[in-house]
Amino acid sequence: MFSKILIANRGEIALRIIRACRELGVQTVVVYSEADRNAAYLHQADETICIGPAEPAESYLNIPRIISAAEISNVEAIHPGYGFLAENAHFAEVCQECKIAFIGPSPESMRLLGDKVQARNLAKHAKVQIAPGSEGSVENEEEAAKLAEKIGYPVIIKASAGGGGRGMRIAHNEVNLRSAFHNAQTEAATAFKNSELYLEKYLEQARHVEVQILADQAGNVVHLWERDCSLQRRHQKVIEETPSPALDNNLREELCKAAVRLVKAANYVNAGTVEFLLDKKMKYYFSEVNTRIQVEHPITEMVTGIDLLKWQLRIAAGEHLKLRQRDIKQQGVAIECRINAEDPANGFQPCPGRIERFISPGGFGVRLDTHAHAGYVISPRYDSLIGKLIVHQKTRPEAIACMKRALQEFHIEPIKTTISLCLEILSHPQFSKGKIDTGFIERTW
Amino acid sequence: MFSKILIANRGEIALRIIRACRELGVQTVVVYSEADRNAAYLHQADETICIGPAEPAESYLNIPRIISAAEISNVEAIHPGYGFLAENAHFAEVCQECKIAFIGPSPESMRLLGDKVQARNLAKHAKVQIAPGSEGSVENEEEAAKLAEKIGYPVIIKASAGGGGRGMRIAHNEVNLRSAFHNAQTEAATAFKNSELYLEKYLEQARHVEVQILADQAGNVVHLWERDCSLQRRHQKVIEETPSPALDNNLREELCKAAVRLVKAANYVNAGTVEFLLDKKMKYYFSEVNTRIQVEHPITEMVTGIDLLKWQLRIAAGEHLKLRQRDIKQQGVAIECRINAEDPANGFQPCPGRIERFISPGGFGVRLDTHAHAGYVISPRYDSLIGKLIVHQKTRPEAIACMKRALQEFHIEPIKTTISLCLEILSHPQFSKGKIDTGFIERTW
Amino acid sequence: MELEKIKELVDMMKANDLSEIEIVDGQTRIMLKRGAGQQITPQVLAMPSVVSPSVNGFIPNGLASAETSPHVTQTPSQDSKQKKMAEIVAPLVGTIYMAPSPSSDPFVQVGDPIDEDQVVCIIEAMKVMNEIKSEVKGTIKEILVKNGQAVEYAQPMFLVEPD
Amino acid sequence: MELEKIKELVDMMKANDLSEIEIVDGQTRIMLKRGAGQQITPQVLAMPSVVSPSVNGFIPNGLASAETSPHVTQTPSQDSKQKKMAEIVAPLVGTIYMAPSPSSDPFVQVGDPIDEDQVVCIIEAMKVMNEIKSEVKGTIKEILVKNGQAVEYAQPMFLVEPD
Repeated sequence: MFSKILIANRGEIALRIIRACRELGVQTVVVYSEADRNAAYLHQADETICIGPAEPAESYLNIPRIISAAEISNVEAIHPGYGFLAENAHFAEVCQECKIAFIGPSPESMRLLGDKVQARNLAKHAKVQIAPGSEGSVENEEEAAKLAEKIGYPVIIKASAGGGGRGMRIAHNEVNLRSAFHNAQTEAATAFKNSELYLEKYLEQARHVEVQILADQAGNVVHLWERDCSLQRRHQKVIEETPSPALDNNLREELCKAAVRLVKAANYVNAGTVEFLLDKKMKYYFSEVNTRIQVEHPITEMVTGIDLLKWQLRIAAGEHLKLRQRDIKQQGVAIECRINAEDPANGFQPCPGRIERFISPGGFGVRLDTHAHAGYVISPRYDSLIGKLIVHQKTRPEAIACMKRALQEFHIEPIKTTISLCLEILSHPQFSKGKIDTGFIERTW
Repeated sequence: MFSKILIANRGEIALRIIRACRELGVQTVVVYSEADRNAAYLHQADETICIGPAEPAESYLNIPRIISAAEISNVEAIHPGYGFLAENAHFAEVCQECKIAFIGPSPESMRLLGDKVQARNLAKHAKVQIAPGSEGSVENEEEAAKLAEKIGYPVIIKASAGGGGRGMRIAHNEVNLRSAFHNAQTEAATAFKNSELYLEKYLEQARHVEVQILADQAGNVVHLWERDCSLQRRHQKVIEETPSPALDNNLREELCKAAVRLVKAANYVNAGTVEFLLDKKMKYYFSEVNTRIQVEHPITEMVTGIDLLKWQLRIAAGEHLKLRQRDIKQQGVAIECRINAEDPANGFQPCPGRIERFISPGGFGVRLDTHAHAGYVISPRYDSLIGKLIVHQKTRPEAIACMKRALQEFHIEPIKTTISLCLEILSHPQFSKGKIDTGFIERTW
Repeated sequence: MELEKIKELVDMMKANDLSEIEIVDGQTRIMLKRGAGQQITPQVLAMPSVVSPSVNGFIPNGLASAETSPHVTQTPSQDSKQKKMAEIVAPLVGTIYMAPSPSSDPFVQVGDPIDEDQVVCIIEAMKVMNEIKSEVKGTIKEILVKNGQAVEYAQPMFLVEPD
Repeated sequence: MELEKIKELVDMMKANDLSEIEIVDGQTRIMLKRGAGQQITPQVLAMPSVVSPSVNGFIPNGLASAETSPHVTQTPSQDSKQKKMAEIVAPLVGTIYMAPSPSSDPFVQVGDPIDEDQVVCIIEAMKVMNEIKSEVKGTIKEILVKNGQAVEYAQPMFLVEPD
């Protein structure tokens, strides 16, 4: 195991990584921007290094500054968390060149899976179903229109280098398509410096189901079952749960095995997530691979009892997976609610500011991952996630009841949060029935 | 299930009961004294009723006021928590007369097990080993001296009606014994209005191991394995863990079966705990039965996945145990640290006052049961327990590592707490080895 | 303490960016706070009082200070800007009855003069009828509870203008 | 209690930037606080400066305000009660070298006059040697770092008395 690593992230995920390190006896160096100077989680690190001002480009996204911090603190590895540089293959490469282990996959598999067109081809190769769509990239409007006619509307145009919903457009007819194509191209060029687009059949009222993977350097791969992340608002996940209430055991097995095939084909190492879309007829299609730890990883930890962060570190340090697939069980049901500093009554506007009152839920079956506390100041500079509330119970109705009472206990003042929205969703009859899809929140609220 | 119950307690256990009720859909009425008027946990109740001033005798110990509150709020049952009236058979009787279910055992079995001499006899009957000692009560110094000579020093004198270390004396020789007998008698008479004493062999460097029991009204009894509560300071538990590192599987089975025999003999109903002392040669002796939920119940919940509070409510409402003994497994290791507002550097003086800064630990494997938060005022009127920090991990070394990092994250200011003491204990090599006994803390700190 | 003076103090605070003023002068205490998100709280305008005053129902954040059974309490009620009022509060939890029997007249009504030790209501607790007596002499100004209602400990029941 | 007296006290507070006054005189007690409840924060005793001053190392609770790479900053250092000091802070994370090579003399020493744009040290980051230049003209009063030491962003390195 490493004796000292650097954490190139902030907030709750930085704290999550510190926790795993402390429990493994690994020393931590945490870099921070001036906006985070007074954050309490920094006290949990063995060392902290200020690397720049608040702007991400000059701190959390600044590779030279982070590498320099790693060099002066003499660490053996860097954990990128999620967001920021976590899926930046160039950063992983620089780490490699500097003889610092990157706690994540190789730059090669990040590049391969980061290119959506290549990833689609890989999936096809690994006999994983993909949505009908373009073979490779689509050159122009004409080609797009022809293809859309063939596979049938609605279709979705995506950027090959895309992510986070940018460079993405849905078209319901040819007129739509032509303008959408043009806009998506411009957006992709701006956002990713790569205007390459591809086209897929758009699945309406689909569910988002993803499979957690762990793969070691010796080529051993296991899955840790699925997470259902269908509750989204503008492509942002709001509530996640596992097991997915939509899958039966056969489909669950099939999906998880497909995910394993795919990451094996990519020579993938470390933790990763294979995302699928599930249509109304329970047909699943490969969507993309996230080559990092996910925000919602705790629900998988709760039902499997396996600490994913510790395994990320162990794998990067060269340890082999000691987990056998048949020993990895889904026990009970786990749900996560993302608590964002946003005002649901006001178009989900971010609500930065000082937290004056913070009463957190606890007790049996409740886990809280947060770096916030009374007195913490939420920076307007970064994303609005201030905590993840996770529950674990034997059955889904018990988990829902437990989450409701935990949300009711959770008081954060005076800033507005998504606690109230989460409570409404959990109380909705469609949610109790498990009958939701990625459009549910936007249709209902 | 009940539709509405009254909670006749305060602080963390009141909140624990509210949580179970909310998850079961049971309405709660929580009584409080004026000292607790502003406590945040009261907001979680459906109704609250102020029953008197701060002094326990005029509020939490005042039976007429509590019953009156139960009557005006029209509840079906009362949960007494622990402490206060929880082991008061008279209170259980008054509830019965008022047609309010008492969430706990019958007054008869409380009386039977509350009398230590009777409980010893019952244990003998049920073929549960008891420490060598007097058959019944010991009348006078002469009789005590004769008996002590026979069983060998050191001996311990206890009050038949005793509890909490009062009316208890250890004697290493006859001179000791004679003065101890006199003092214990006076103390017992004052504390319990009953001067009856009995005498037992005193076990040096013993471990305190207790077995959790659930028994329904149909006579079904299961055990939920043991808890090791050997880490004590002046008979007050400090850290508890399960499984006990001292037991092998045979002894564990034997102990648990003995506990089941005993509570069956007492016609016991609801949750209860059978306490044993384990001597250096791994011989166990029945010590006493606690006829209530224990402070340290969460560690049992963590390893078994069974919510004890919910079962207390179900049993009192007449439901039968659906748990089969063979399905109740100890999975992993759980440890609890009691966080008291006491200053370990200053003779464990209580530290009441306002909490200005409260940063609580969280993350994988961590459970926190507390009613405290930034802004909470700790009353000097009540016991100093402000929270219970519980961890659950696969192995004991992992549980210890997790507890240490959680304690290090826990910041409560400006009041002093036992967090620092717990950290020292967890870092002690004797603790890592599991080689501790009830005298360990007092010998070491 | 004339309101005029307080007004002037407040103006002074505003004009000079003061956040707090506290003035104690013999029996009089004035405390003013301003700004920082907190509102102006002219909390205690207490006058010398015959009965030990407590602050039931108006306890600020923190511990309740009243630890003895408070039976009558001074209150800075909005309805009584001119004259100070006393409260008769419930000394125990239970059901309140305003008359000795369902068919009788109530013990007291608004406007009635009351003497010390005069019964003002009955509180039933555990089937026992407890007669509640006033500890203050004065006039009933307001009745805050209804017949048959549940009352909790220290709940205000009557507002009395002391003689 | 004359209001006049209080007014005078308030003026005195304002004129002298006092944040709190408490006067106890027998039965009388006056307490006045000024300015948002916070403590006295003589944060910026800043003198006119050529370079944009920032408050690195003296950031109060909350968000850092400095968002541009701060190179020189005014500081109310204890060692400089008389004259105001400027700080030269590290513009990037790395290892500091006080001389162009191990065998050379240091770029600057205490007492040396320095010019704007004069190199004061080198910071190595990712194998690149970055020459760090002063943005202030004055005299080196104190060197706060040692050769070969690691520095973080915005860490003060030199105290300079500006001309």
